[in-house]
Amino acid sequence: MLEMKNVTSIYEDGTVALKDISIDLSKSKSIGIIGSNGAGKSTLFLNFTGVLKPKSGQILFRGKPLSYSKPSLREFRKEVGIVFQDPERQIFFSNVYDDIAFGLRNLGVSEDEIKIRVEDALKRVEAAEFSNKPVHFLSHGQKKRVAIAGVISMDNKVLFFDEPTAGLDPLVTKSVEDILLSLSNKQEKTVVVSSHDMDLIYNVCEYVYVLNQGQIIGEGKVEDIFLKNDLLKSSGLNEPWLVKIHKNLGYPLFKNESELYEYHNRMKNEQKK
Amino acid sequence: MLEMKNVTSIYEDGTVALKDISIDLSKSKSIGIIGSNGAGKSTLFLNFTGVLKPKSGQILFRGKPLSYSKPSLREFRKEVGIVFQDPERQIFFSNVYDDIAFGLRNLGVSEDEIKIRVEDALKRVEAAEFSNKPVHFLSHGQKKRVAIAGVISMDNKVLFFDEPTAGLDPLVTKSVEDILLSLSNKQEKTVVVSSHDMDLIYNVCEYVYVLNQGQIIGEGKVEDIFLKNDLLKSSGLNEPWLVKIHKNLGYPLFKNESELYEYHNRMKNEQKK
Amino acid sequence: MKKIKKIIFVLLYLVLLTPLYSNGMHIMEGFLDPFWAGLWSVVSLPFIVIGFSRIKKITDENPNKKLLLGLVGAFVFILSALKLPSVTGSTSHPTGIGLGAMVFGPMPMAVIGFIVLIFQALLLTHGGITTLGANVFSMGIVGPFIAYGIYIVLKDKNRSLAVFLGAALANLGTYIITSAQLALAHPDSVNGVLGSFVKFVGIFAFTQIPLAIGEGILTVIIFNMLLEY
Amino acid sequence: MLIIDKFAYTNKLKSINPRLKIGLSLTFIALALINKNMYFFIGIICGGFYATVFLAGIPLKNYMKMILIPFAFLLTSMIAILVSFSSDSDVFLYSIDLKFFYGGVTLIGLKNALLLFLRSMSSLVSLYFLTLTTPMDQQIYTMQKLRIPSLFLEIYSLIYRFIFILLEESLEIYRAQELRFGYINMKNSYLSLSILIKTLFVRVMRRYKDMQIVLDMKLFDGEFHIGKGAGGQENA
Repeated sequence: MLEMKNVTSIYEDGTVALKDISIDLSKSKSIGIIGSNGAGKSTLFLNFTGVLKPKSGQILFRGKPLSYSKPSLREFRKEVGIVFQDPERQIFFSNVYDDIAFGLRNLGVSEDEIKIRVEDALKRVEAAEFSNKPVHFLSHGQKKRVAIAGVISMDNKVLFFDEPTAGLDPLVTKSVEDILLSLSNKQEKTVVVSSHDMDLIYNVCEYVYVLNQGQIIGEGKVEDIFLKNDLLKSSGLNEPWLVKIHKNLGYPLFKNESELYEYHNRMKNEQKK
Repeated sequence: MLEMKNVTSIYEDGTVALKDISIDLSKSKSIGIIGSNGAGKSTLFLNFTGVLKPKSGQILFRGKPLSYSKPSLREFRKEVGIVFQDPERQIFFSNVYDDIAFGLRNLGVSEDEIKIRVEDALKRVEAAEFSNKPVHFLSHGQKKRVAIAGVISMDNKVLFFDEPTAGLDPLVTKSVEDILLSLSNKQEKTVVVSSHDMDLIYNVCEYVYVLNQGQIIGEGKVEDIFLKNDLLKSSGLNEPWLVKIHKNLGYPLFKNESELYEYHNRMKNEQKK
Repeated sequence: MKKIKKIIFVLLYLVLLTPLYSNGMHIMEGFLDPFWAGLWSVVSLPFIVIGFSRIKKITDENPNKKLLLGLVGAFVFILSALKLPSVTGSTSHPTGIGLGAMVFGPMPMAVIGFIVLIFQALLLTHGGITTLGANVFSMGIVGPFIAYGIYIVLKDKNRSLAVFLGAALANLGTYIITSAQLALAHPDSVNGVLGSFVKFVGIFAFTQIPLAIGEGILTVIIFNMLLEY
Repeated sequence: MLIIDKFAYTNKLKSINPRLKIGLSLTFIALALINKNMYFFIGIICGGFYATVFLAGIPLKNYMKMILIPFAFLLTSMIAILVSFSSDSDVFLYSIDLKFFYGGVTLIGLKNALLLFLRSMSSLVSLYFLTLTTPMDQQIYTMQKLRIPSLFLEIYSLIYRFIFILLEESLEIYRAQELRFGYINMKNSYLSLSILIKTLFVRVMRRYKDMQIVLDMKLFDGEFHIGKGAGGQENA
């Protein structure tokens, strides 16, 4: 549905930010973009959402090159949303409800419909209990969830998440993980996540692109990518711990920890017999 | 050397931020403070550094209660420093050298002495190679290291780090870990770290306090604390992965991954025999 | 990019020209009787109305500018809550209402000043609702105009001096206008309005003159810093 | 952070109809302005005090601290109004000889000062009742009902939202400077404060740039829709 073909992006000062990048988001419903600080992940997202126009190459949306005229960008963005890292830069209203409703009101959706969708979004990010507090009383994790709700209320087809768990505690991180999983599995959205948290990427994504100094230096299923030692090393990344114990302790590769524990218990029981 | 005794801290509006907290920083050279978003970690640090004055209880410095007069705070802060989470809010100059020298210049240290100390700090955070780039060209990870250098150039005895690795990629996280370890092991500093990254706490800290809703609900050696399931659960935290495989797969508890792999290889070789 | 840099530069410029007023110079709630409260509101009203229509024009052309006005307004409010180190030990109030006058024109800044003064009255209790008109006139209109005028006249001769005088005299101008407003509302029982004016000018001089100088110095430092940037 | 705002959202009268709270406060401020009767002033002060401290539950200590905020202005002005100068000592109730003229207190001056003091206190107490019991979103909602132009309210609401962001930022920058001895003498205080303002300003401009992108992504149609429907306004 959304694809990037041979995109090169250049900063105003002439530095090459992205070099000849091709990414096809139809490869999976949950895609991870990993790379070190400054590898170009944010610039990539800005190109994908039509905020920046590539120097060369194309963004293809439903097979057609993206047009950068205002009306077509507007249509495009009804389908594509992004949650940025810092919630303080995406919340414009002191009132949680008004903020989540903002995008819908811009589209002229009726207030009745808005009410349903805002309340649904609040429920999905588990924000209902603090939704009538003013935003400046909320904690960082709560603001983050409001920002996410503001985007998922739009019911876009493709959702980008830039560092969705940075600065969040383990509990809130887990709840964000759950939101991402349910968006891609149950809601049929395409979810694209960039993160430094390899465990998050491993838990949430199926397909991964590795970005290094503005170039894609590897792509593949998440289980395959994290087995490539050289690739990870040269891009300054590390392995999720489930991969570590696979590589170093000889366990099969599991997608989540409960599978691992089940396997372990099964093996133990078998040995007993 | 620095100790908090029965400290209760109350916000202006009457909300209790910290309740009857006692923490003795002489328990170890590397101390971790863990707890969920909003548990009170930042308020704790501000009380420890004399920025906030507790409602009741005391901060003891070298056995004497901290005095909040300007001159004594000034002496106190020559011994105690803090690195805040967001480097952008603690770097004030566009020139790296000037920024690191800021504190020393305020104290009226001679420029010759400043030069020695700034260069030493730059070396310790491995920032020498980018020290003459303007700050706004630096990556987030590099800025973080400049912020750390600005504090360690003061040669304080006690150093507080608030979320030192938030938003950093795995490689820079590792280098910050190394800085923290070398400060506490080689430089004989007392390092106090608050973080949501349990792996970081496990790798870097010896002794840990668990903060929940403004109260200390557990303390102990890092290996012991992370074995207490109920404690972690009630404070919204999780285990470092080395603890997970100890608990669930029956491995001995190792302090770092290389020890684990060594053990594994030794066992394998023994089995072969 | 060049254009953005220019706008930033111009904005910075105005931060520098931003008059700082002492906390003590906000006329408090209830301090003016209905006649004077009304009169100063009427005097300030045209500036607000014209300013508002300018803002409307600006934001009709580019609605994103609403965001900028919001940010600048909040910035001005924050400056007003910062404490200025002062010789007399008292704390002062940099109210950066002049900020942005060059981008938006001085008139729209009267509206921003107006809103900031409402927030100061409601969130900080500096000033009041009934004295809003008088405070807007002295701080949101006269101050910025003096700063702006002096700067424009002197900047080609000596930039630092222009900045220093612009900031310091705007501060002094505000203080004199406020004193006049107080004197008119509360004439001296023996010497009338003039006597009262002399007393208010005299008594507030203790804090205002050092503050005006302090503000001038601060503004010059920031100005040079922003030029470097 | 801003204590008045905090209490407005947490006080016991929070969910009372805002039009009632605002109407009452403004009425009393207006009455205080036209009134000259001392007992009426004392009545407003006592009533406002009772309503704010006992009905709304604002802690007495915080309340008294807030009352003292405008006192620097009030006391300085009172002195200016109270004391007069004249070459004739007969006009004064009490005077001292200052060689060239007399300085003293006249009966009218005393009466004026006392009335002014009571009037300011009455208005202040009424204003506090409003600000301490009425959350800002209720205030904005009420202004909307009063047909204040929406452009004005949009900018007003945005400023209100951003105040808290910038306040936290400036506080953090200040603390980082203070802990590195940025405010230990006059000279470096000026330098540090300038740096703080510069840093904040640069960050404000960056924020503007970033937020415009978000506006685009949220399909901004030119209007910040405030307090249109449900949510937060149910009790308004």
